[in-house]
Amino acid sequence: MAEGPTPRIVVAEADFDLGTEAGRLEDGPDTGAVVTFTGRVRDVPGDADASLDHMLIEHYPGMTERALTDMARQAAERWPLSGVTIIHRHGRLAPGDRIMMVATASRHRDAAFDAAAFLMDYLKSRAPFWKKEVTADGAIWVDARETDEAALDRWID
Amino acid sequence: MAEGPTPRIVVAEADFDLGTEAGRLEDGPDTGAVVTFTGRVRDVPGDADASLDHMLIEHYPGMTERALTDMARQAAERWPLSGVTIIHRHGRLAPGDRIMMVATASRHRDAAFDAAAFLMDYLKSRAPFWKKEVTADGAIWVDARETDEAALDRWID
Amino acid sequence: MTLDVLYFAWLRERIGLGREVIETEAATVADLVAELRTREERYALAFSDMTTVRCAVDQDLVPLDTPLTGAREVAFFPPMTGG
Amino acid sequence: MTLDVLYFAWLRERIGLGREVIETEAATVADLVAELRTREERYALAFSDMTTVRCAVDQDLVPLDTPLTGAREVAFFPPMTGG
Repeated sequence: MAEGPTPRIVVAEADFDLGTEAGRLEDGPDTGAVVTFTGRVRDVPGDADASLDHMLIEHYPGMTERALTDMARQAAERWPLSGVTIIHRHGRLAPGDRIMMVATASRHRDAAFDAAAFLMDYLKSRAPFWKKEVTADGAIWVDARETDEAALDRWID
Repeated sequence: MAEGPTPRIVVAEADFDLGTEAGRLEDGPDTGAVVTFTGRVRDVPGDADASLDHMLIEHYPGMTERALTDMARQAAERWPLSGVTIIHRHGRLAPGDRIMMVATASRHRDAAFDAAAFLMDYLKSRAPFWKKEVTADGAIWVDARETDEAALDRWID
Repeated sequence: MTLDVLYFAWLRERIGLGREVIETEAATVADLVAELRTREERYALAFSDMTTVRCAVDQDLVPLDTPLTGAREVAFFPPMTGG
Repeated sequence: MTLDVLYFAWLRERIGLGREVIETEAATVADLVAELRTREERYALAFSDMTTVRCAVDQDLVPLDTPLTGAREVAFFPPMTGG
């Protein structure tokens, strides 16, 4: 990514503003396409019978930023991007809260779409975050899905 | 789309706010993923030597709304979406202005990504919009790209 | 049969109008195009290369051999370039 | 060799701490795991099924047979579930 954009990586407890974040990426003179992905705490937990009270997200400070920066660099090497943003929250999140976002900007739509999907696939299985769902029945660590690991295969050359 | 969401279709000269639009789609109780695509007038026109002064977008009132609504319905039949938004501006746009957006909401990321890419591919070749680029050298209608037409093939079952 | 005929983008510019009412007995869209071509030079010019012309009947995108039976509105335009 | 050893998510909960300093001569991550298992029941429990344990050496995700030569920080955690 010698010629690539400087990725914007944010790991924080605080919420973020999607419009503001997408707006930053629209600034490039040759940016024709911006894709964003936002993940959100669903009101209905995956497997539990009881409804979700809140979610706890743990991460590995230091490694998290390194892993996300590395993913952004890989994306910028594979596609002609004018901007990359990855934001992931940690701590306590309520149903309906935003969890994370990725945003990619490029001249053309395919690069922006593919890079955003690539970042999501890598982030799901390679960024050190762990989710715990807390319901009235107790707390349970979310299991990794095999499909998430398998999703990485499509990006191997 | 008997059980699907009511698509939000907007065809207007006015600008739109990405954060507000994405926020509408985040409201569903079972929405875990929101994908947005925003198209923007690039400062550098496609083929012209001179820099872009402005872009004119013409459309076919009546057919436009029908075509976009039909695309949104098709997407909601193929993927389990909790929300679909398509906004496209017409009239005079300056470099840097937003042209259009699509947004999709679903329980999982793959459905949201695929549906957004599908909508973009169909919109490019099947929605009645035409772009004219105006530079100091004159005005030229943007040519359709064969790759845009070919992009539809991947969605044929 | 009375049809509203619409033109968009460079078809509109070449023909010099965006909409007209046409009285015709054309059986298909292609027949209508053939009829328009004989009218005036500007129509012949606009419809000189039909690979660059798309058509909608009553606001549905259709092939050129589509019958005009029951049609009210026919539109001609170049390949779309939205998005 | 002195290592910072970190535990996350249910590994942290089972072992009962998030970080400790360990003096070891283990040659690889797997050797370190074997050593930890013999220490106390809670370690044996945490490392009972290594298919559900992932490892990072100096903040890079690595396989379990990775040598510890020059390592300063080793972290153990379940498969990631971000996004």
